[in-house]
This record gives sequence, C-alpha cells and structure tokens, in this order.
Amino acid sequence: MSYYTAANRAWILLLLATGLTWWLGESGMAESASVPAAFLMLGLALVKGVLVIYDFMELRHAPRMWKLLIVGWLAFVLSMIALAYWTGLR
Amino acid sequence: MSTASPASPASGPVNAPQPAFPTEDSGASRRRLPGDLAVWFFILAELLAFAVFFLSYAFARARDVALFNASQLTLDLNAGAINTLLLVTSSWFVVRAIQAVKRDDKAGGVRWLAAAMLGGFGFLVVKVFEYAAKFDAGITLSTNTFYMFYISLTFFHFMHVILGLVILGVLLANTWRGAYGRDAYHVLESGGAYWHMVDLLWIILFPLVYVMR
Amino acid sequence: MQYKSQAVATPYFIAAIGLFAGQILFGIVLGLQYVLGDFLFPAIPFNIARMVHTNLLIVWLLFGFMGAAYYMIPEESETELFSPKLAIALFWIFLVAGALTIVGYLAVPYATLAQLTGNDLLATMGREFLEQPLPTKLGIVVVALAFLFNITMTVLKGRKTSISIVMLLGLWGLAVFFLFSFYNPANIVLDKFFWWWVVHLWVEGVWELILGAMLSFVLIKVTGVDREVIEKWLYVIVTMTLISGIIGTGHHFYWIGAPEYWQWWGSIFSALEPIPFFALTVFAFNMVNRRRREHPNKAAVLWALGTGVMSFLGAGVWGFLHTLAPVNYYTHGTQITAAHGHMAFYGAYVMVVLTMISYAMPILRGRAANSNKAQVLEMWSFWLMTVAMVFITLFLTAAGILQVWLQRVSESPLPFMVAQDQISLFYWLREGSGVVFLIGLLCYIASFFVRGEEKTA
Amino acid sequence: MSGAFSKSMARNIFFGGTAFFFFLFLALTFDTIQQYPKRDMRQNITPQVAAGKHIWETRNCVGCHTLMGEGAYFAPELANVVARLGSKEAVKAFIQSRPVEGIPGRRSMPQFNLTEEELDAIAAFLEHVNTINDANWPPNVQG
Repeated sequence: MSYYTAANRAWILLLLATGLTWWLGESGMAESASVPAAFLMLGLALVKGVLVIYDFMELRHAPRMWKLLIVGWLAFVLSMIALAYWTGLR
Repeated sequence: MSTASPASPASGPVNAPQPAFPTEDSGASRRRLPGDLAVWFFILAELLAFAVFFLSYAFARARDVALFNASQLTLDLNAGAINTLLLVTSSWFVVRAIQAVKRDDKAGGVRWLAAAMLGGFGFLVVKVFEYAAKFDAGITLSTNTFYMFYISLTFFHFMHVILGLVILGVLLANTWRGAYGRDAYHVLESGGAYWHMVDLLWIILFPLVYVMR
Repeated sequence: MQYKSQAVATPYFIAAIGLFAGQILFGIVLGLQYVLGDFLFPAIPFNIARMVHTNLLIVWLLFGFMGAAYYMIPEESETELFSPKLAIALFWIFLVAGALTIVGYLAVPYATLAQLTGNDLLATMGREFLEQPLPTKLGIVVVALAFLFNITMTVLKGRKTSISIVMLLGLWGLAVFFLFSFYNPANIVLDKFFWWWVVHLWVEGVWELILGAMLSFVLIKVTGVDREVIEKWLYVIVTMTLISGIIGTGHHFYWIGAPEYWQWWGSIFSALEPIPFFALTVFAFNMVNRRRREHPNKAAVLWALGTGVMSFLGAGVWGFLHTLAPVNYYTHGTQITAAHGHMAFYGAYVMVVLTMISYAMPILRGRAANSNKAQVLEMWSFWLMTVAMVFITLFLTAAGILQVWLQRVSESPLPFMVAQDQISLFYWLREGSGVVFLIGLLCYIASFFVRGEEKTA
Repeated sequence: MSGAFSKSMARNIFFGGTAFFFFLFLALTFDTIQQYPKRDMRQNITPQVAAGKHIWETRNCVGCHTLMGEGAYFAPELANVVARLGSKEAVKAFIQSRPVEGIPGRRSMPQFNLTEEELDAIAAFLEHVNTINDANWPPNVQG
C-alpha cells in the first residue's frame, strides 16, 4: 500500500476508534464494565497512537532508533497508566 | 506491501533534500526521518514532559479514585470526543498538504493547510466553551486535585495547539509564497511532525482524563 | 589576542579572582562559626559574614561574566569593542561600588547602613542575596545597562553568531530580572514570590545561557570542532534549560504561601531540569573527543570538562535529590539545600568563569598557553578545589540527612539547636574540606606567577 | 547526519519554546496572584506588621534564620516561632534578653537594642507569618 492510502486508512481508523472510545464513555460501559473498558480504551489509544506515529508522522520507514523511541514512549506511557489504574483498583 | 516503492513519486530518497539519518540498519538510504532532526529532539523533550504529567495524573488518581471518578463525571465527554475528531482530521489534512506539496501542487498544499488550521481553530473554540462552563461553575486549579490536573493538562495541551497553529500559519504563508515544493519540503515536514505530536498527546489525554474510570 | 580591545577583560578577570579569594576567606569564617559559635562575635556576626560571602560570590561572578563578554564578543563579532574606554570606566565604578558595599557591611551595623543609604525611601534591603543598599542596587542597574549598551553595539556592528546571541540574551535577561529586586511589598507572600523571579530566573534561567555561551566559545577554540556543530548543541541545551527551568521555578513555591498546584507543576518540570545539565556534560566530552587540534592549554580543557561534570552533579543530581515536593517537605531549608547550593554554584558558574579565565588570561598576557610548570600547578588547583568541593557537599549532605531525621522525621523531634549539636562532627569535616579548598585556590593564584618555558602564541 | 539538523530550526525552536514556556509561567503567575487573598492573610497586614517586616529586613534576620524555609540555616526557623515559644511575649522576651557579648562558645544572636515599639512590631510580623497558609509547612513545631 502506498503511503498515500496508508494515511487515508489511518484517518478512517482513527475516527472509528475515537467513536468507540466515546461510546464506551457515553453508554456507561466505562462505568459498569470499568476494568475491561479501561483496558480496551488503553488498547485503542495504543492503536491510535501507532497509526499517528506510523502514517501521519511517517515514522514507519524512519530509522529504527527513532521509530523505537517514539513508539516505545507511547507503549511505556500507556503501560504505566495501566499499572496506575490497576493499583487504584484496590 | 507497505514498503514504499523507490519509484513512487515522493517518498523515495531521491527527492529528499536531506540525507537520511544513518544508522547501522539503514540499508542503503531507504530509511529516512522526515523533517529536521532538531524538531525531533524537541518533540522528544515535549513527550517527556507530557509523560511525567500523564503519569503524575495516573498515580495521583490511584490514590484517590473516588474523588477523580466523581469529578470526572462533570466533564463534557462530547466536547472531548468532538475535539479528538477535529485534531485527528486536522492532522490528516496536514498529511494531505505535504503530499500535495511533494507533487508541486501548491494550491492543494495551501487548501489542505488552511483546512488543517480550521480544524485546530475548531478545537480551540470547543475548548473555550468547555473552559467557560467550568470557570462559570467556579472551578479553578485549586478546587481539588482532579480539577488541578484537568485544567493543567488540558491547558498545557491547549497552549500547544495554539503554538501548533502559529507554526501551521507560517507554513501556510510560506507555501503560498511558493517556498516549498518537490525538492524542498523539509520545513513543512518538521512543522507537520510537531502538529502530529499535538494530536498524539490528545489521543492519550482524552481517554485518560475524560473517559477512563 | 585578535582584537586590541579584548584587553579590557584583564582587569575584570583579576578583580574576579581577588573577590573570589575574599569570598572563600569569609566562607572559612562561616564554617568556623558553625562549630565555634562565638568566633568573632559580636564584631562580625554570622549574618554579616554570610552576606559578605554570598554577595562577593555574586559580584565576582558578574565580574567574570563581564570580562568574558568583553573577551568573547569582539572575537565573535570580528570587530573591536564599541567603546573600550567605557568598559574601563565601568570596571572602576563597579569595583569601587562593590568594595564600598562590603566595607559598609563590615564597618557599621546593618540597620545603620540601611538608614544612611536611603532604605527608608525605597526599602529593598535585608532579603537574602539582595541585601545591597539602594545606591549599590541602582549602581548595578546603571553599570549593567551601560555594559549591555557597549556589548550590544559591538554585536550590532559586527558578525552575529549564535554564541553572541545566546550570550546577549542571557546578559539582558540578567539585567531585566534584576529589576524585580526593587519590588518589595509589605505582603511577605508576594515579596517571596517575586524574589524568586530574580534568584531562580537568574541561576536556573538566564545565567545558564551565559554559561552555555561561554563554554561553547572555549570549546570551539580549544577543540577546533566546527562552529556549526557546537552552536547547534548550544541551542539544544539552552532550549532544554529554559523549557524545564522556567516552570521549574515552581519548586520554590511549595511552602511559601503559593497555591498547592505548584507542588505538581514544580515537581514535574524540575524533574526534567537535570537533562540539560546531562546534555552539557555529554556535549563537553563529545567535543573534546572529536577535537581537531591539540590545544597547548591543557588546563583550560580540564576546566571545561570539569564544568560539564560538576554542574551536572551539583545542579542536576543534587538538585533533583530534593526537588520533588514530598521529599522537599522534609528537606526544605536544611543543610541539604546548603549542600546543593555549594556544589551547583561551584560546578556551574565558578568553574565556567575559571574555564574562561584559564583560556583567555594566557592569551591576554601574550602567549597561547602558560608554561608546563604553571599548567601543572593550575591542574593541581583544579583537583584540590574540585575534590574539596565534593567533600564539602558530601559532609553537608550527611549533616542534612541527620538534621532532617532528628528534627523533622523522628518520633520526638529535637529542637533546632539540639539537633545542630548532634551533627557538629560533619561541620568540622566540612570546615577541613573548606581549608583544602582555600589551599587549592592559593595554588590557582600562584599558578599565575609561575614562570617557565612559555608557548608562543 | 550532517544537514539533517539545521541550525536555523534549532534557533527557531529555542526562541519559540522559550516564549511558550514563559507565557505559560505568566499564566500560572496570574492564577497564583488571584489565589493569594485566600492564603496570605493580607487582611491582617496592619501598619504594625509592615513595620515589623521592616525591622526583619533592616536587622538582616534572614542572614541567620529561615522564614518559611528560606534564608540561612544557622539559626531556627521563625515562621512558626510564635507557636513554638507559645506567645508573642515570649518572642519579645527572647529577643530582648540576648547578651551583648554573646554566650561563650555558643552561637549567639546579637543584641539589637530594639525599642518596645519595635519589639511589638517584629512580634506582630512573626505572628502574621505564622498564620499564612503555607501548605502545612514545617512538618512539626521544631521547624
């Protein structure tokens, strides 16, 4: 896939994922199914973030060090948030 | 399948004004960091500052979940979601603008950049309404820890949107003047990378502060 | 020396070293007063000696910065200084005003000095580091403005390099933020808030621009590395400095009546403050490793590397140690702060001025570098002073940890003076290290008088 | 890597970043100043308290003591001294009773020969400082 269409695809996916996050909050899913919903939202954020990094920032074909740094940042932040969320459950 | 073919018009190294940042795995000069290295250092610094902020929020929340959940309910979820759509779309417009300029399509570049700025302005307008409602309700940085974080994080991000818009404005003016084209899109990519970072940050901020509970 | 007018830097550097010696002598007195409480009492009480110690530090660093600017700017701008005469006149005005101020501190009671110098017209005295009488403060403003005029005009008529721009920005910022020293409301909370606009935005803000510019200048000269490379690094470092340091001011606002959110903002941004100092260290070593020439002035290279390491340790590591609000709640206003203050000032500002003097003085005296013998002595002084400062910092940190434990954390907290008695051993050790530091400084001064085979320019 | 990193970009980021964070600092300062009336007990700043601050400054008390943790670390914290000694009167008595020649071998406070009026003022100032909302600092009465 050329990166013209990659960006378009990323945009559509981002819209869909945002809608899903919104629905999780609006429908009360975030309330009732808080733990699965929270982790689903973090997963969605990871997917969205990677799409932005790969197809908008165009790091898909960037030197590995930079790709790793930025994606690593995203993964680190989200997993630490997950950890914090988990410690807050008790 | 997803590797850019060297023959594709704009993504090949031939048109890149700057040589690739060499790494051991650079396998010829295929791998290329878009934009200026300086901007990437800056982006790293910004990401680091936001990371510390996000994690401070997350761990502060873990110590007082009830307060955070109760206060979170007062936030306007719709406004947050609309703003996500606006930023994501605006980011995509910037990608289209860069693609247009790489084809030497100046008019297209200008149009897409203007659309991207419109998205950014839309974000600011929504946010201003959201802030106005909160301030009218007497909420300040000192109301409680949740609102301290809510205002601090969103305002810090809000200012980044403003800065991003200033950058987009400069890029738009320069594109209009014809400063960029097939062989000169280096600065455009740098500004674009910054705008995408603003987007990326909001993608984490939105679920974290508005939705997750 | 490429431009004749660079020579005006010489008296500035000499005055700086002279005042530095004075600062250290008073430091020794202070250290002794910590353990022998009645030493020199009531002739020179602790507060007077401390005022001399800290004010001399500020004044001699300013002399160093000005001398550095007079040396660097003509060379960077590739033109003679706008007015060398003005520079010399300002030197004498500043020196006499500074000397009179110190004499005033020592000769008359502080309250009398305040009365004599018009403190009742505009009360600005008696706040930490801003103890100077009103005429001195006004004098600082006048001298700073005239100095900036001289330097700015020089830059404007010549080449404008990144180093000059960063240096100028730092010096202008220094002058502008000093103006907040004239704001002294009756409301102590407001007073303290804006007091930090001078103190913090100086030492963790604009002074770091001056530091970066001075270090970059010397590194270009001694390593021969391409100016482009060094100037890019300079921009990256000063950007990091200001984006962390400006909001980092918040780490001073935790317990002085400001809203609680500063505990978050201050902690988050000052957690990032070590990064630029780390970058500075990497920068210095990287440039020296990539050097394209062997500069005969080995001592200057040593000082430059030392600045990188010691500023990271003192400002970066020791600052981070107690900057997070939950930690600072217990360490605020203890010997931990003193430990950090000593190493940070030495590692960042003292060492960068000595780097500049070490590089420039031989050239101002007509040679590329000092004789081998003189350089060996100077390197001895480097190690003596630096190691002594490391020990001063370690002993004060130990004293601080004990103080925090006895006075703040323990189940039955001890009164301040009782806790002080318990930790006097560390104060003795610190005083010993201080004497070693003084010996190092004497070696440094002696190195200027050592002869031997000189390397021609 | 040469060329991929342009100096002009680095310079622009420096100026832009500095301006950005300075504006942010100004915004936070503005909010702080707005919040101050709720925290700094300004309604209690009488002319006597102001005079006391003047005494505090012209005797260079901060050269030995800390006030809300700021100053020299040679002598005790004074933001809570009224609470520690129990009353303004005790504070006055302490200041008044300092021996001119000091206490042999000990850290001593100078005898400032303050008048009764000045003593009242400095005590009023220290009492005022004691009431400021400084986020519960110091951790205990010993300072």
